[in-house]
Amino acid sequence: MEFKLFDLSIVEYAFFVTSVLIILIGLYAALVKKTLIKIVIGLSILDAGINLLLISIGYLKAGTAPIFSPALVKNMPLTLENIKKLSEGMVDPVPQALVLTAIVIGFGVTAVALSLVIRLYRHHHTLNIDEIKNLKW
Amino acid sequence: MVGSPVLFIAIPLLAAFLIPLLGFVWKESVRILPGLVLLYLLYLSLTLMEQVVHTGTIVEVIAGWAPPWGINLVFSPLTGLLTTLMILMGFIIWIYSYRFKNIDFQEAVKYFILLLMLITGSVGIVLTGDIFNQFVFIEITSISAYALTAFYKGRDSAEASFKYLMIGSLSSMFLLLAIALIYSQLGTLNMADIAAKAHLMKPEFKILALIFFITGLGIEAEIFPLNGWAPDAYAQAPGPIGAAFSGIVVKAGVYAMIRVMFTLFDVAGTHQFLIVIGIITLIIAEMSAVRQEHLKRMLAYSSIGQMGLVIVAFGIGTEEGVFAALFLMLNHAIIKSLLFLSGSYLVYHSTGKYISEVDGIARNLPITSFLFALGSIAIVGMPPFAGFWSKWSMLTAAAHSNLILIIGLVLSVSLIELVYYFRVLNRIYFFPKKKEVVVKKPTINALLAMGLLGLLILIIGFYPDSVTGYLHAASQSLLDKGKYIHDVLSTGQLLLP
Amino acid sequence: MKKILVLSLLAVFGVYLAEVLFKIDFGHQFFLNGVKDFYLTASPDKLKVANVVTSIVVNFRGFDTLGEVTVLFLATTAMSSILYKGRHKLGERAVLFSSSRIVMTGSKLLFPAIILLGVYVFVHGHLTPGGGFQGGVIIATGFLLMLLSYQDYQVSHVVLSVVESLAGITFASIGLIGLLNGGTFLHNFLHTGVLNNLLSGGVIPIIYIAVGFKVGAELTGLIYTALNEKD
Amino acid sequence: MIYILFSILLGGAILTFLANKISGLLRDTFFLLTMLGATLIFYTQLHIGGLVNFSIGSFNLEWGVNSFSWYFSLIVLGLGTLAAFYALSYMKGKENLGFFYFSFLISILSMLGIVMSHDLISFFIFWEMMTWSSYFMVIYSGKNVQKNGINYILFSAFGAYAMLTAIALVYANIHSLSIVEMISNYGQFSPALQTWIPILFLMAFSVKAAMMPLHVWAPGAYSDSPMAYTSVFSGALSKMGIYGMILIFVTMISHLPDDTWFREVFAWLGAITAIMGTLWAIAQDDARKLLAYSSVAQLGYIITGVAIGTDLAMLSALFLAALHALFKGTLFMAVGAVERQTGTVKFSEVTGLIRKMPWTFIASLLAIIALAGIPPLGGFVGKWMLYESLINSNHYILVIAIFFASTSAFLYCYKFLFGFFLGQEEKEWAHVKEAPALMVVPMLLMAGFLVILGTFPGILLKPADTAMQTLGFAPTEGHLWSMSVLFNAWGDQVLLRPLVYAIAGIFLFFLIILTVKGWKNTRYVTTKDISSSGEVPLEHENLTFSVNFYQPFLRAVGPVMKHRMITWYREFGAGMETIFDFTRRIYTGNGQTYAIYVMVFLVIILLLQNTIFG
Repeated sequence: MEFKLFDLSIVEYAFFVTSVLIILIGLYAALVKKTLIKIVIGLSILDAGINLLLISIGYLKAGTAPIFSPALVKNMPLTLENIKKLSEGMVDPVPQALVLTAIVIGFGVTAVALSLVIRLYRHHHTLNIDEIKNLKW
Repeated sequence: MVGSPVLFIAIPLLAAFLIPLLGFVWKESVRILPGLVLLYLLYLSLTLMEQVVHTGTIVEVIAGWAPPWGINLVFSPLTGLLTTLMILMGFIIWIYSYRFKNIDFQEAVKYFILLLMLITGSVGIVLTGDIFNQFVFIEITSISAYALTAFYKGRDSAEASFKYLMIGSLSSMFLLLAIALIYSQLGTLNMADIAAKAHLMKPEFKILALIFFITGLGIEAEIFPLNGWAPDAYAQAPGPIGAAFSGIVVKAGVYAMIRVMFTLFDVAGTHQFLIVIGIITLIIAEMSAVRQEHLKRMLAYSSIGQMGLVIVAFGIGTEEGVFAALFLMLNHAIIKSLLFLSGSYLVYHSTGKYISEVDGIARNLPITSFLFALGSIAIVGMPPFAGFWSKWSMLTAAAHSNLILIIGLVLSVSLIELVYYFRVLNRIYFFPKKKEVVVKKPTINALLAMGLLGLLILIIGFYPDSVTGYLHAASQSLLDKGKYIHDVLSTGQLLLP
Repeated sequence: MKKILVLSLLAVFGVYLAEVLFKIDFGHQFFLNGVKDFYLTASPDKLKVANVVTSIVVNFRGFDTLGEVTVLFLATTAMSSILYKGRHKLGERAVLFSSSRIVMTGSKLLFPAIILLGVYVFVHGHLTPGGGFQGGVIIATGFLLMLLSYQDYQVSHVVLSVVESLAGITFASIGLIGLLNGGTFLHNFLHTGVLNNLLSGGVIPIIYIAVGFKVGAELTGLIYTALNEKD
Repeated sequence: MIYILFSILLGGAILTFLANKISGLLRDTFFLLTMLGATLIFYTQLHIGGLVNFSIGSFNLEWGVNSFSWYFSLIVLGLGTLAAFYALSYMKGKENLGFFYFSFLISILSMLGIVMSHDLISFFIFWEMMTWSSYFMVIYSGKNVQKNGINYILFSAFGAYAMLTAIALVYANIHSLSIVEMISNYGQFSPALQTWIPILFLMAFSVKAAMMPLHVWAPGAYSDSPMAYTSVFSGALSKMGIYGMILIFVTMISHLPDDTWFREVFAWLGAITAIMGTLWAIAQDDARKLLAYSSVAQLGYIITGVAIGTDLAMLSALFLAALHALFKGTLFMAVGAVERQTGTVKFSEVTGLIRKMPWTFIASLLAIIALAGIPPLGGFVGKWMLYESLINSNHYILVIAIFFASTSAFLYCYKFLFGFFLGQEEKEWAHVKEAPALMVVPMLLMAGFLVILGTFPGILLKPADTAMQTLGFAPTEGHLWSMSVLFNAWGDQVLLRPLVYAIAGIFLFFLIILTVKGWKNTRYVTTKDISSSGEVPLEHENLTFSVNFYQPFLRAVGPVMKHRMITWYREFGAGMETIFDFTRRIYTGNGQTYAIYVMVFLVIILLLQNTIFG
């Protein structure tokens, strides 16, 4: 039985809207907040938004996970046709793989960013980005 | 299989993982191993380059899945040329930093790992034929670059690095967005495949993806409003790393941007856009350099300006223009590296790296000063040094396309360049030396590295034919989009387990 | 002023991005002849790997993963390089408050279970959801738990870096063996076995286990470096 | 042979540079041998019309000699050799001699290269080599480096880049770099190119020829380089500009449909250069500066002659070019001698050297006479030809201007002679001796040659005429070669003999009076010890007659001299730098601002996407 809460098409795009909003929130934090930590948090939020966007691009309505688990393939000889048939109901695995990579990279960048923040605090005794501008012009 | 392009990535990675282990056994190996790796890769790239120019592009498939399913590396005359250049510069920078500053063992491990990865990442950006893989390599390069920028323990280096990281994160955001947009339309990530199917994309997707790519890669390529991080990072990074930035990393950024604009999409107006953005970058950077008080910062601005020039040359879009652009990239890599390497010895004693503190230093550092002078003269395009030929090819390319305005602009910018380089030179050679200054003599290996670069400048200057053949092949291979697509997509049947 | 500027910039950016995204037919197949169809068939058919994401991550796009592992490796190197202060050892850990006995005992109890879970996740990476990264992260959380509850909990840097390096070397060497064996880097040179068996998929589980070790060691190292940082 | 010539010079330069590390004598020997060897080979072995070519960087380079380039090589090598002898003595005991000799030889090499290049690339390369080798000389002394050095290199580079643009345009249109092909294809260029290519080339050449308004570098550069080189710098190197100008005017401008305005503009620029140069020379207290400005002025005449471009004008330009090399070479050498012997070159400090340095005086006197264009020396012949050519081509106002300039030149000529050599002797300079023979002999040789030229200008006019024939001029009448001022055979138009006799008589008369008057020893009063009207001058006030020498005259021409080109350039430069300084404030140093720039960039492109990628 199919259950429809709203018939508004915008809801279909809730993932996209949400991910764009998360990206914007992250960007806002990175561009406006004064504290270095908050900027780094903003960048992390940004990453999360993009990952969500990537995942939702790979989404398939009523799709299953792209895993040929024993439960799925039982009683079915693994011929090419069967595999094709099964795979039609699966969500796109590529964005998931990409997101996995993107998350790790985002994590690495965040780690480096935080260690830089530690260094900056060690030297400047402040986390306000407006006060950390020795290098200019 | 004697030489496979994948070795350019695999061997340095293996070496990078090995370095910490080897360090437990023999400490010196930490410094030696990267050099051996780079030397081998240099040999490999030279042989492969020779092969590629004569027999055509090598497409290396990873994990046995033919494109577009697997990731592939493309060693075409263009990518091969850039790879060779990067490995060569990397090797020279390794020679220079072999006994770099007598850093202790723990630091040396990190330094050499990061340096090796900086080079490998850049080579990967150039070689790969897959946009997401390119993104990964961009991140490898960026993270090494952040760490190396902050390598000195002063407070300013951390600041520079943080700025770089902020802008770099934005860059990776835009790249991922662009990749997401492309994937949502075409379901593929292979560059050749995208190029072949680009006409299937809805135009608004195509243009938005292109804009995101321009912004993201423009940050790496240092085009004007996106390059705020660059002068800080160049100036605060250790000297050899500044050289690596201008000789290796930017080149990879520009390559990626040009590849996207020339090969991936066929959007009208990209050439004009490149010209305009290049001109703005060029002018603003050169203007900022004139009144600069810090030597390395001045070199950084000059470097940005030169990249603007390269982008203008690409924007001309003819084969001559691309040839000029590649020639400029080659010369800029060599010359600017020499300037960074020698310049960092000239201001070694100055805490602020001020230009005003190099007065009369030629008496103490004759060879370094001479090499710096050679570099300065070469970079403003005085014959018969290397810079002249690239500037000349740029001018003829512009003249052929009737872009007289560009000629005038390029030359007037060269005048500005001349002013600030000669101001420094005059100070080095003809100002009375300040007495209390204790200069640092360059080590033997630093001299060797700088001497090699100087020699390259002279060789290219007096015998430009030594490189023009490769450059012509490279420029043809960049412009021949159909051949690129065909080369990649026709690679082999499925190689299966 | 700056806020208004930024907000308007973000508004334009958001509108343009959203406008284009809305043209994607959400939740449907919106492209033909994408690479995913090939992956979905080839993974169970040729590689005998049930988890398609794993086969993409480790084999089809294994090169990305090699890069990704390198990124992590670089992040740890970068972090310790940035925070490195000199020849002396890392400083004492900053302790805000000591943990209660309950927490300490509980952590001790949980720790082996967490590690085991992590190992399970990366060993079964090619069969079930999860894999090297996830498993590695789980292992690192185990160490994080111990580090948080015991102030004097020490992790050997040497061991970490040896594990890290060995795992990385394994990954790269398997790739190179593939190059020598089958002509391409990361070539799957082992028997692929039967779908959904633990020992299936050729080199894929081996690589994923190496990745698991590497990620676990690296994340632990990162946490440890950060925890030991003080002014 | 050209190879040998060039390799001798290049190898000699390097050997000299290296020998400097070993011993001074070896260095000097190498230097002299190189110069002499080059000169010898040039005169004995080089054949007019010989061509050599080879290729580099996919360009075909061609070198060769024709009569036109032979004429200029003559100037370069003749002056160069004499200056080389002079330099040995003048430079003795100074620092960085290897560097000096190296640059000297390289600049000789590059000048020869310029005139012998038959293709644009090697022309340009030699041109640049000439620029930087002379730049080394300008900054050699280490004084005013940041000002004069930058000025010189900036203007030179401006010129060089203009030339490079022109060469690129030519190459893009005809796919060849041969000068001959450029000239023969010139008619097929589009009209815009037909105007722009010569303009760009002329920009380059007028920088080196120190023409208004691109002369700003010249006074500083000439006066700051070592005098041994300045004689070559002003005498030969500036002639390279003239060489190029002649080439462009003859081969390009004369083919333009509307070349008159071109010629008028350049002739007038030359005349204005001459007038302003002269006025500024008069105002100088520093002898080097005086000569520097005078060089600018003299080059102005030559440019006017080139621009007018009739047979006679061209001939006079070529003749004056060689002559200027001779007398300006002599004068700079004389200043060098004075500088070396007394340590200063200020008129207000040095006086009465006539008895201390008689040979220098005689050489300067002869050179000055030639410079001022007084018969019977060579200068007169050149000037006369110029006047006549101007009158013949109906440029009456120009004649007046040139005449004004050349009569005003008497003022500084006199100042030069009087300031240094005449006037009262000072105790301060009692110890001064004549300069060493190595310095005096080259001066005297050149001065003697000037005298000979006055009588037999045909010696120079004949090669000049051959050179012009190479450029396509008709041969001038044959009797030119026997022409002599003394024997009154000039064109049968003006009776010169009485004029010459009259001038010679006046000259002799004054010479006798001066000698007789100077014979008697008069009471010695120092020139710096004057008290007037009860006002006692302070000790540091210099009251030599040379202070404010021509004050009334300068006051009269003051309004003209109020506007100096260099102030405009300087203000322009300062303005630019302020703008640049303002621009770099874009890089505020705040990482967040940079991030906002990124977003601004993105949003701008997003908003303009239809325009950009339409």
